[in-house]
Amino acid sequence: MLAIEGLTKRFGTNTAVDAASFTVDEPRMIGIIGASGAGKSTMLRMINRLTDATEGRVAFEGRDVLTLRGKARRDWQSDCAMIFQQFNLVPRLDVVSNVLHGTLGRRSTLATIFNLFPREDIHRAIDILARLGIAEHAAKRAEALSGGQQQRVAIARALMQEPKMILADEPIASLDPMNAQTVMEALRRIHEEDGRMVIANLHTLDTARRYCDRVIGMRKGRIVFDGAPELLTTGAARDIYGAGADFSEEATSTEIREREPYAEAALRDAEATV
Amino acid sequence: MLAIEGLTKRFGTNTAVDAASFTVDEPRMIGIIGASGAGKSTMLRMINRLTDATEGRVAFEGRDVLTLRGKARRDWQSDCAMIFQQFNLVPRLDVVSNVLHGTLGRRSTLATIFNLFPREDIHRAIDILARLGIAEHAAKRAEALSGGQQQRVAIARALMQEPKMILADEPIASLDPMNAQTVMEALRRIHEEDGRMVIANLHTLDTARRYCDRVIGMRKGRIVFDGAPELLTTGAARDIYGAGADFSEEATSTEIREREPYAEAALRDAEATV
Amino acid sequence: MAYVDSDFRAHYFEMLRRKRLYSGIVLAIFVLLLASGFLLANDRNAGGFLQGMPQVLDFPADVVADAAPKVAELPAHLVTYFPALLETVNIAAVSTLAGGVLAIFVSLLSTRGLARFPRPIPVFRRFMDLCRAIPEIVIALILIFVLGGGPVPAMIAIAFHTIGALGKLFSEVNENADLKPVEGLSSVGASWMQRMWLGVVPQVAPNWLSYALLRFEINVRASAILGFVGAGGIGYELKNTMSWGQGKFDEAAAIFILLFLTIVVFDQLSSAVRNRLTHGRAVL
Amino acid sequence: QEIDGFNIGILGGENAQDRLNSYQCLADYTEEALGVDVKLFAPADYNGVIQGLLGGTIDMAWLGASAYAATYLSDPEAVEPVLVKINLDGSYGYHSIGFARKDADIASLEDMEGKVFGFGDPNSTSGYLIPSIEIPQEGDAITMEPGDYFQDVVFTGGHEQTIVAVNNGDIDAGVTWADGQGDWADGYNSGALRKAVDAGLVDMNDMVEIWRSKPIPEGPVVLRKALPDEVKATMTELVDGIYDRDQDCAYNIAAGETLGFDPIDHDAYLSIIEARKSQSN
Amino acid sequence: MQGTASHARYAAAEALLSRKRLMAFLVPGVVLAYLVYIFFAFDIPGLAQRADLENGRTLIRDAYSYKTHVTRDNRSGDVSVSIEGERKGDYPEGTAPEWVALGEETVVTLPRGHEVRFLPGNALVYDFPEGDPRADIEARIEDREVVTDIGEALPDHVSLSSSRLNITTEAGRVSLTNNRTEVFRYFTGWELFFFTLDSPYHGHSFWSIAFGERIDSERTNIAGAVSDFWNNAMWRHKDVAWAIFETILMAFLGTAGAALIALPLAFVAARNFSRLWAARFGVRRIFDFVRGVDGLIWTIVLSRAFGPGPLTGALAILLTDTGTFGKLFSETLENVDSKQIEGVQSTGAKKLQRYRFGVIPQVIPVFLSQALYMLESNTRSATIIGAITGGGIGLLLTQAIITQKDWEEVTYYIVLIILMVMFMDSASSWLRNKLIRGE
Ligand SMILES: Nc1ncnc2c1ncn2[C@@H]1O[C@H](COP(=O)(O)OP(=O)(O)OP(=O)(O)O)[C@@H](O)[C@H]1O
Ligand SMILES: Nc1ncnc2c1ncn2[C@@H]1O[C@H](COP(=O)(O)OP(=O)(O)OP(=O)(O)O)[C@@H](O)[C@H]1O
Ligand SMILES: [Mg+2]
Ligand SMILES: [Mg+2]
Repeated sequence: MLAIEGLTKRFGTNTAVDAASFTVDEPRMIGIIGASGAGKSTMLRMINRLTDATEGRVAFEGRDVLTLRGKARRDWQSDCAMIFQQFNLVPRLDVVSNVLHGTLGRRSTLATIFNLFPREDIHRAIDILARLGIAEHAAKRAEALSGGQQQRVAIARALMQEPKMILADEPIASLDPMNAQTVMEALRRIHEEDGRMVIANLHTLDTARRYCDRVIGMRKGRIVFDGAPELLTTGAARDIYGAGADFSEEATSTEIREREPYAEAALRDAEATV
Repeated sequence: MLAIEGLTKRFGTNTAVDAASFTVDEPRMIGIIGASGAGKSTMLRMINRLTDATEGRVAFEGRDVLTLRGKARRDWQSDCAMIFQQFNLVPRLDVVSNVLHGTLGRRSTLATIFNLFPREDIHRAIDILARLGIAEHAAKRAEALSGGQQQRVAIARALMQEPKMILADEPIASLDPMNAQTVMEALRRIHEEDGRMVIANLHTLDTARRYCDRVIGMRKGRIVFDGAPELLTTGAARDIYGAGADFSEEATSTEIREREPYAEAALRDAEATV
Repeated sequence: MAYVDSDFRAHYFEMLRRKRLYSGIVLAIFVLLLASGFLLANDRNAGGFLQGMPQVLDFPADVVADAAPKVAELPAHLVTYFPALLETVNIAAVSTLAGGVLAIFVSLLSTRGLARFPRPIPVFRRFMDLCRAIPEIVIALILIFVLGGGPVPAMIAIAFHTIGALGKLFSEVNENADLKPVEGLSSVGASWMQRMWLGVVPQVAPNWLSYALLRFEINVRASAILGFVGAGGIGYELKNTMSWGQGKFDEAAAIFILLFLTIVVFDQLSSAVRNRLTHGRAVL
Repeated sequence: QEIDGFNIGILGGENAQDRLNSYQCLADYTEEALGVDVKLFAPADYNGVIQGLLGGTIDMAWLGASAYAATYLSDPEAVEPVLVKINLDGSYGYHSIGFARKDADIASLEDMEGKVFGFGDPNSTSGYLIPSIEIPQEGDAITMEPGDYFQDVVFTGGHEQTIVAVNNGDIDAGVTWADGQGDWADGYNSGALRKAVDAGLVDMNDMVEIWRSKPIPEGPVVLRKALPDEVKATMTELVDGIYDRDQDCAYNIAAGETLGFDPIDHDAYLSIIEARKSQSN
Repeated sequence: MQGTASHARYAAAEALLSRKRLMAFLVPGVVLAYLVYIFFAFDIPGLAQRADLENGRTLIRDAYSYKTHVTRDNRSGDVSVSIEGERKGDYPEGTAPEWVALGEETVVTLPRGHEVRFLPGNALVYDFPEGDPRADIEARIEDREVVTDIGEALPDHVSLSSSRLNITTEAGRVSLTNNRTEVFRYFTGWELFFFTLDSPYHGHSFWSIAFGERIDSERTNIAGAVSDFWNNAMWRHKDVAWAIFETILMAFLGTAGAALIALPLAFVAARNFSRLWAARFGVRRIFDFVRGVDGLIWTIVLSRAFGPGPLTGALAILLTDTGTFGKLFSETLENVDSKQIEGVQSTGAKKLQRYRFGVIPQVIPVFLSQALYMLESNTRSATIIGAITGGGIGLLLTQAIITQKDWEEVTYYIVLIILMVMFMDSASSWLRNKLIRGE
């Protein structure tokens, strides 16, 4: 249903995404991993048409995504929801309004400007919020919520779009582990219950392994790994992160275990001086 | 040399420091720990005379600190340097000028107003900066420095005062672990090499244990612990932080080791759902 | 550790010397400009500063001397001139409103990252500069020539200036707006208007409103002044009574009191509202 | 008694810079006669000059009769009138002329009922003071209260503005000054209308005269009373003799054809002062 | 999930959104109602009828064109040519531009084949070109009356009374009265902008002045040209330059003076620096007062004491701005970062030293930037204040507008004012960057 061929993006001389190709035949939960700057965000942004591609083709159920213009392009964006690392909600607006923004692509500009959202949309928004367990915050301002709650509002907005596909750009990178888990679980549940395709950029191997059906690894703009999470050995990870033999998986983990030796060293120093 | 007796500070009905008493006989490095709002900052500020005490006595080498007025009080402040969590430097002035502020208490108002500091003071300021390893930044503006460097400038300003005692109010709370270590080591070295007394508010047990000769624990304005770091058992820490039986030392640690069990639990959950 | 690279010292002293020199020069130039400018202005003036100082209060004294015995008529004058005051305030309000709305569009169109069309950004910016540079009185006088006297020329003139002044402030606010919500809205397929209205306006509206209130206060003053050149309102009345002099100072005093109170009231009102907007709960 | 400078105030009517240029000859003669620095000032309206005279920063000016009255009423000790301009026929009066557009079908004040009437500057004798007193005497129904007989009564700000406003149809009729001699088509021999015609601002064929005041005494050249007597004498003599000395300069200063200046004193303006008092609150 | 709880939530969300919807309609509704009120209060419908587009057209035409007068004095019969009919634009006696043929019968050629001839006996003929449907016009003065060959029905382009004839066509304008016969021909451009007719450099190109042979034997070309340009009697570049300078001078003196006066007073008015409630209240009310009375009114008040001139304008700006700065500065002082002061205080610094090192370094850049911002805005105020009493470019501009004839000068002044304000704007932001970013 999604076919990407030779997708390329160049910023000046810097090639952010370099002839990436892959196809997805049925709704899957896909994780994209790679070091910072590997081109993960750029790829998702091109698929959603937030950024224009330099070359290549993206086809979704027969639609030639990259050539869409104007209304057709906005329709595509409304079919292809996007979730961001920083949530990208309107912080000063209440939660329901933020969720209702998911329908903007479909409603007339004038009506939305005067806040004329149909009643059933409002009900649906509440239902979605309830499903994500944050219905009681519906009337609060988005900025008053915790990070994990805000990300769930963003997911609610995405669901409101009734999208065929959800793109998530490092959805848990700014969350603490507790919230990260809630959010990843929500995404997984949506994938399973609604059968929507989910493509998520992730920055830790363990998250990708835990939640995804398929993992794509990128390095310097190229796809260097594509397979089931079980195939993601330490060797494969080394290739993706371009690390040497001293690579240890923890270097990409959110758990900051590596600080321990340091603290011990400091203690030894301190004892030496005392 | 320092004797504190029944020191009390009330803000309205709220008693920030409640009849605190302790004595220090020889220059020591002392850590004060306690939960937020325990009254640590207020205590140091009373000793430096930045805040007036409500009751009690502070005696330092025979001086009755709390009754000092005018010149005598300023002399005391110049003998008793203070280091702040937010560094409290003048960000737009260059590093040397900031360090030279340490001499304000001793120099004539007129000369200093016109920025006329004696040449030997400037030399000494640069020497101190060199000792703290930041002489190359001497001509930069303070705001251009990193947090750890700024805190070292603050320490340099304190040393410039040639104080008998250095008070440090959470000197490393706004620093990352790397910088925190540098700053704590600098304080420790000053204590050891110059034999100056150092009293530091700290918000983590391990830092206090690592660097201090003696630890004072405060809770709700009262001193509830006073002893060698080795005596600071988990039980004692529980008393200080007012935690229940589920208290684990990591809750106050800067090292985020406690997240591990949590992540593991998440993994188990995730496996269950998939 | 005892070793200190003497370079640092030399470097620092060099910097100290240069800084002292520069600030000395700047200070000297400033003092020189101020002194010579003052002497020049003093010389070109009909009356000198020193001779004039003792007489500073003569004019107010005249006004009071003329108005005081007729203080009983003051309330009547206040009533007489109230409609003119209303006109002045209306001029300010309409021009702030119209200029503010246009400023919103121009500022959005000239902010990088928000502009509908990125290319003409410099055009819109120059346009704002131009609007700001032309004093209201110039536009008002020309429009009075074409449109005849009355409030409309003043309104257009002030609105024109307001576009420039508010446009600049607004676009500074816009530049600090967080683009993430806008991107979020783009990703759902929102149009430009929707992105601006739902993504940008909620963020910046309190600041816009605060600046617009400040401008309104300034515009009340500006519209009173334009009355001096025939644009109607309280300024026109004030000028006529003031220049009549002895004999109508009681009316002048009444108008002055009205005008002054209005300015103070709006000043206080707008700073109270602005304080609430920036510190307290926002209204949107 | 010494003076260290002499300031001459000039009233409106032209481009500020043109005014300064017209008076430059007088400034030069004065400098020569007094041996001190002479400065010319051209404030935007009557009030600027009046304030200067009252405050003692302006030493000499040629005022309108009403402006003199205003100065006198504010401070009788401030200035004294010394000279007055003489017309070509030897008189020293002029008229306030009410006029309207010919195509507006207004021939007299009767036709003005319900129309807009315009004054010039409130400190002008012919542009406000005299007509505001004499026009209501023309008919029982006529008052100067806006919205009463006239639909509205406005101040245009000055003679030029009144002429332009009538010509443009902004107001239906207005008043301005003229000597009332010579042809209407030329805008008379001198006065604001003549200047407007000379400047190509109006075509007198489009205008009609609808009212004319009784003769108004020409405004005086005044000197500050506090000036040393010999300075006053020198300046009086200088201006008095300017027509014989330099006709061009006299033309420039007098804003038109003139026979020069003659002495005058305060008594000539008593009626104007009374008129002004009656218009004050 | 379908239960009372979710119904309550639906209701709450709907209520929230209908509240927002109400606001979304209410605010524009109120604004609209207000605008409708204004529409009638300001009599906008009547505006269209009051507006005189002809005036607008004259203005625009005059802004980029000038007229040359060819005048015959009907008493003496002398013909003179002058630009804009001003004495300083006179062609020297007996000379004329090439489109005027002086002689027994003076022929004035107008564009598009129109022609006017002055005949002896105070008569004139207006010749329309071949093929023009309008009939030629002949007129003369007889017994102090205008006599013409035009019949009863006056064509549109003619205005006639017994004492005056006016012909206005697209080619020019002619008037005939007892005293004078005049022809006006319009040209594009600002004539005599560089040199007046009496200057030897008039009509020479820039190139020939800069590099050509010496034109006036007395002076070098450059010096002569610069001096003639500078002293141009028509455009008066020297006076205009002085007026601009005077305007900037007023703004500078007013702003700098106000900043210096407001600086100490602001400390008295700031809550965190002044213990005396009464002093604080008093100073604040003084600030409000001088600010509330506008600069313009101060100009009138001060003109009694100081008379007209730039000093009066500068003092008026100074008074108003003392209020503005006082308010701004004291607000800045109330927002100072107390950490820095505390840092200095903890070393045992005296009060003065605390101000010097804890307060001054953080507020000076803010004050400076506020003052520089006001400098630019005061340049505009100085223009306006000058227009009313003080002097400077504002006076020149308003007087030129009020007399309503020299629109090209008005245009010139407006361009200069815009350039001046823009210059002050960029100068002040340059200074801001220089003084605040880099020391
Ligand atoms: N707007 C842009 N202009 C220029 N270069 C860009 C732009 N956006 C991204 N790049 C460059 O493209 C490359 C890929 O960036 P991208 O953000 O896609 O990486 P990423 O894998 O998402 O990394 P991260 O984990 O840091 O988000 C980087 O080198 C980046 O500097
Ligand atoms: N200026 C003040 N006015 C009123 N109450 C104050 C003031 N300063 C401190 N307090 C109160 O005194 C108590 C002790 O505060 P203090 O800052 O000394 O605690 P702390 O131990 O330093 O805490 P933290 O770790 O948060 O810095 C708190 O309850 C605080 O709210
Ligand atoms: Mg990314
Ligand atoms: Mg604290």
